[in-house]
Amino acid sequence: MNARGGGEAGMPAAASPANRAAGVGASAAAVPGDRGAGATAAAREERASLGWSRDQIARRVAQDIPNGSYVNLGIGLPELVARFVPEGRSLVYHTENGLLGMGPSPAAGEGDPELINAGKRRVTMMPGAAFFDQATSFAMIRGGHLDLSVLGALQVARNGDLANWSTGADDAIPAVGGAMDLVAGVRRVFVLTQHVTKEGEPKLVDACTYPLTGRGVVDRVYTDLAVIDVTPEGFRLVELAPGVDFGHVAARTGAAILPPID
Amino acid sequence: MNARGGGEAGMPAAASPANRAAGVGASAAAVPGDRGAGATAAAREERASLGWSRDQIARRVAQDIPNGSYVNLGIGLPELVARFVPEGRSLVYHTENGLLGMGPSPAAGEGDPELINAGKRRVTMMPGAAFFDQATSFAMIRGGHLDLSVLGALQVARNGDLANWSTGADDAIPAVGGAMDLVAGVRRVFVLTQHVTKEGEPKLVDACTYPLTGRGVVDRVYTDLAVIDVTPEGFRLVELAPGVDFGHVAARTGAAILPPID
Amino acid sequence: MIDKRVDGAAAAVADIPDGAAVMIGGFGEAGSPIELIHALIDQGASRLTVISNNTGSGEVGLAALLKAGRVAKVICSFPRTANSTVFPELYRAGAVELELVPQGTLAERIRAGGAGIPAFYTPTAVGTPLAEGKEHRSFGGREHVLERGIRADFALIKGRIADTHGNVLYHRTARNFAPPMATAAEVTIVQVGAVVSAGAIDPEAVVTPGIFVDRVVHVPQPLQESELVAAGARYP
Amino acid sequence: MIDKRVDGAAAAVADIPDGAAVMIGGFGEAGSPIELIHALIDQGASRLTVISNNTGSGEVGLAALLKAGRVAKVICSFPRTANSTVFPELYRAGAVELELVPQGTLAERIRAGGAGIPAFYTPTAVGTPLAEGKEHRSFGGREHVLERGIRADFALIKGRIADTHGNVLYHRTARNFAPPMATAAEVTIVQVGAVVSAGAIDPEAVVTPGIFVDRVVHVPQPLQESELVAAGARYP
Repeated sequence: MNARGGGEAGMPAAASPANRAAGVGASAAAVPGDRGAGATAAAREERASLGWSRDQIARRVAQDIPNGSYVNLGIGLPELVARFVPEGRSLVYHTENGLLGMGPSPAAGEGDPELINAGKRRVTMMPGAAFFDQATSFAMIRGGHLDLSVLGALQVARNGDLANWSTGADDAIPAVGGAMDLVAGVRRVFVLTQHVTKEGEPKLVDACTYPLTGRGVVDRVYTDLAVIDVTPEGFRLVELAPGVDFGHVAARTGAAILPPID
Repeated sequence: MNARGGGEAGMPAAASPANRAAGVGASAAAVPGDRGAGATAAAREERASLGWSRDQIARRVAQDIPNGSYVNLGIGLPELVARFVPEGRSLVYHTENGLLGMGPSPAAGEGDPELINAGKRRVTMMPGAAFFDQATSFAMIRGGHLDLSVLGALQVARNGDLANWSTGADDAIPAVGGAMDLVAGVRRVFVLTQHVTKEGEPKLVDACTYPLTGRGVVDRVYTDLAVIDVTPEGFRLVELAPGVDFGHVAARTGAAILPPID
Repeated sequence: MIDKRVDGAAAAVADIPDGAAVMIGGFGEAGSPIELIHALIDQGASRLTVISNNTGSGEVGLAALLKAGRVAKVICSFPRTANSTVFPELYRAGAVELELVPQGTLAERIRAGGAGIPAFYTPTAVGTPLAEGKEHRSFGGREHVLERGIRADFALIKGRIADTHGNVLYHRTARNFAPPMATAAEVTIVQVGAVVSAGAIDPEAVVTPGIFVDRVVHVPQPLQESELVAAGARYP
Repeated sequence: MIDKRVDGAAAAVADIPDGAAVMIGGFGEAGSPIELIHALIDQGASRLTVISNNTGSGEVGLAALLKAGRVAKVICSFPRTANSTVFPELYRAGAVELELVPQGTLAERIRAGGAGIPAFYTPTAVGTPLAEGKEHRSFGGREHVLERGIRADFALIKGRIADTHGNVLYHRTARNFAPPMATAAEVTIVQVGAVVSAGAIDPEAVVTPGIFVDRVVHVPQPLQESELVAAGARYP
């Protein structure tokens, strides 16, 4: 703690990859990802039957969030996590448009058009909530005050690089929102995503081909097939979804993946 | 206005000497200041009888503050200005420790020890007041939102340099407070001071010998003897106190002083 | 008596010139000052630079200002939403310039502009296309980029209540960009649902102190963008 | 249930180690967290770096912490006041180091530290001894100096009311440095006159959101520095 005492840096040390509590095991056989057309078709077919459903992935993420955490849930799939907080835990949800203590969606047709989340959908507020402006909201994010950000992904690279804002297509309207701020500032970044794209392409890759959101920012990835840590040695399996084996995950991962440590 | 539109600078142009509304007249005979011992003794004797009293200087300053101005009054002599706001004008006083809409002192022994001004004296608040933190308060100052700062001085130089925080003495406890922020950020800076020190030394000088508070920051000086503008040509007399003549002021000024323009 | 009330949105925006830089509050529809934007459309100023988090939806409010061809450039973090078609069409046609800024960097640049900070270093966007061409520097062993403060000629924002001094309270997540924008413009114009006399707002609860506000416009029943869009409304 | 209450000032400051950097709120006596400072004196931590606008008066509160020899360095804008003798004596004796910072630069450095901004440029102090040795750079034709964000291990602040989530309201000009300091410390400890349950504070009126606060200590009748000094009090 004293290393930062009176220090001049002002940056949250926890946001750097070096501070991740990543297991460092002996090197293991790396299984190269299979990106061929055959694997693509197979993946598409199996996704309906194998692995976790969207809700199940969200539930699995929720298990890993400590009691009392301040959490920002990205738009879309990550929003599901809020439904599965284990009994007895209290979390405080931050939405970067200016609210701490965000509650669930109101009933359809109800709510306030000026009480919305970052996805511009109506939400509610919990006891102990607070409103604040954008400069303050992103001071929370950039200043390392949030414990966890759960985001979607287009691609995650084995070094923790994340691409989740643009496919770089020529006719795309570029739009970034708060994603780059979240990955730069929040202490831990979880990615919640399908393991492969709709076309069966791996989303976990050696190096991102899409424009980056941040470099070396992802701590852990939750997919329909597995929970996978980003470690200094690259991807390392933490847990397999029921009925999924290591080879299955490895074949659908576009980079080497290490087996669990123990 | 468009020169700053979408600009990148972020700084109030009005705080720079180039923007002062200073008259530019033909050069006039400069009268060098007399800093000899004889003048010192004379000055000490005359101060009691000649020129404006402290209240009169404060009243003279108040005449020059436009209606609706946001004003920060320095600790000590400048605080008197608030007593003399002309009928029909409304000013809003800012105290940098976190209050806009500061009102007069409460009756002796009354007030709130946590409702104080920058001089750490108890004050009151006016209708329409607002409290805010130090970062916000100095954002107001640095961001050019205040119209006027009235400050005391140890020395003012002919180029607008101000020294008002330290005599540079070896055994002094250095303390600066908000003075450097005020002169760097507030749109106009008036100095309210006795024309000479208790020892009869000029406070308006060619170049400050004390450590600076800011470079080229003073717009106008109000003393017991005169009102004097700081212009690109140096000090220029605006107005003499009753019974004081130009030569009297010039003899007590440690730099050339130009006569009024008209 | 200090009284910053202006009689109507038209009067409030009357002096916004062609080519002005205008900050417009709001995140999505929350906090969007639709009446002020519509008055600006009526007023006719063109070649504007608009600084705003989004680009509006449907063909009302900010989207209508764009549709009317008044905006030369947008500085923005997220210029598309579910019902946003105007900006994408203009952008693809090359009719409007876009400076894309991460949302937190946008907020901080505006805050810096208002606070007299000409530039600051941030870790956001390092290693991404949005940091390309920017100065980099390492602090504490971590790369940062240099970002500049932004100021504008005008800010158009929406509040819930203001007093005659211009002290403003907001409504829930409609607060968003309004407080920093109020500090960063030469002229800040706020539309509010209610105007009260000085002294009626608790000094402890003031969000935007009056020093940051120049004009207060009373708009008692503000339009809501999503309702207008659902009704297929267009402006003008 | 989130509940940040800690039972008493002693428990709240128990883990502040020797050599810690500690931000202490207050401008003069307004906002000075005297009970937390006295608990820190009792606790015994030494070689502290204190970041605070002043250095206290008399021989209570911050002045007493200095008098007890616990402070190695002070980062401060104004280390003397009417009744301030402890710091001047220590400073003249070479027993304490002083980093003098203009008040607005101090506030902004703390705000930057809490906001993840490692450094920023400011016009304040250019041309003065306090800018000597610092990096200079011109923006818009004007010189600025580069200043660094400051963080601390602990912040000790005083509020009026907090809820169990750590949302804080302040009392008048006692607010001063508390909100930025709350954001810039690893552990922020607030003493408040009243603690209420979550939901009892209007979310629109919250000044310091609970995310910035780690420990809430109930001090129902806080001591007032000027009264103690007038009574000739000393601590311990």
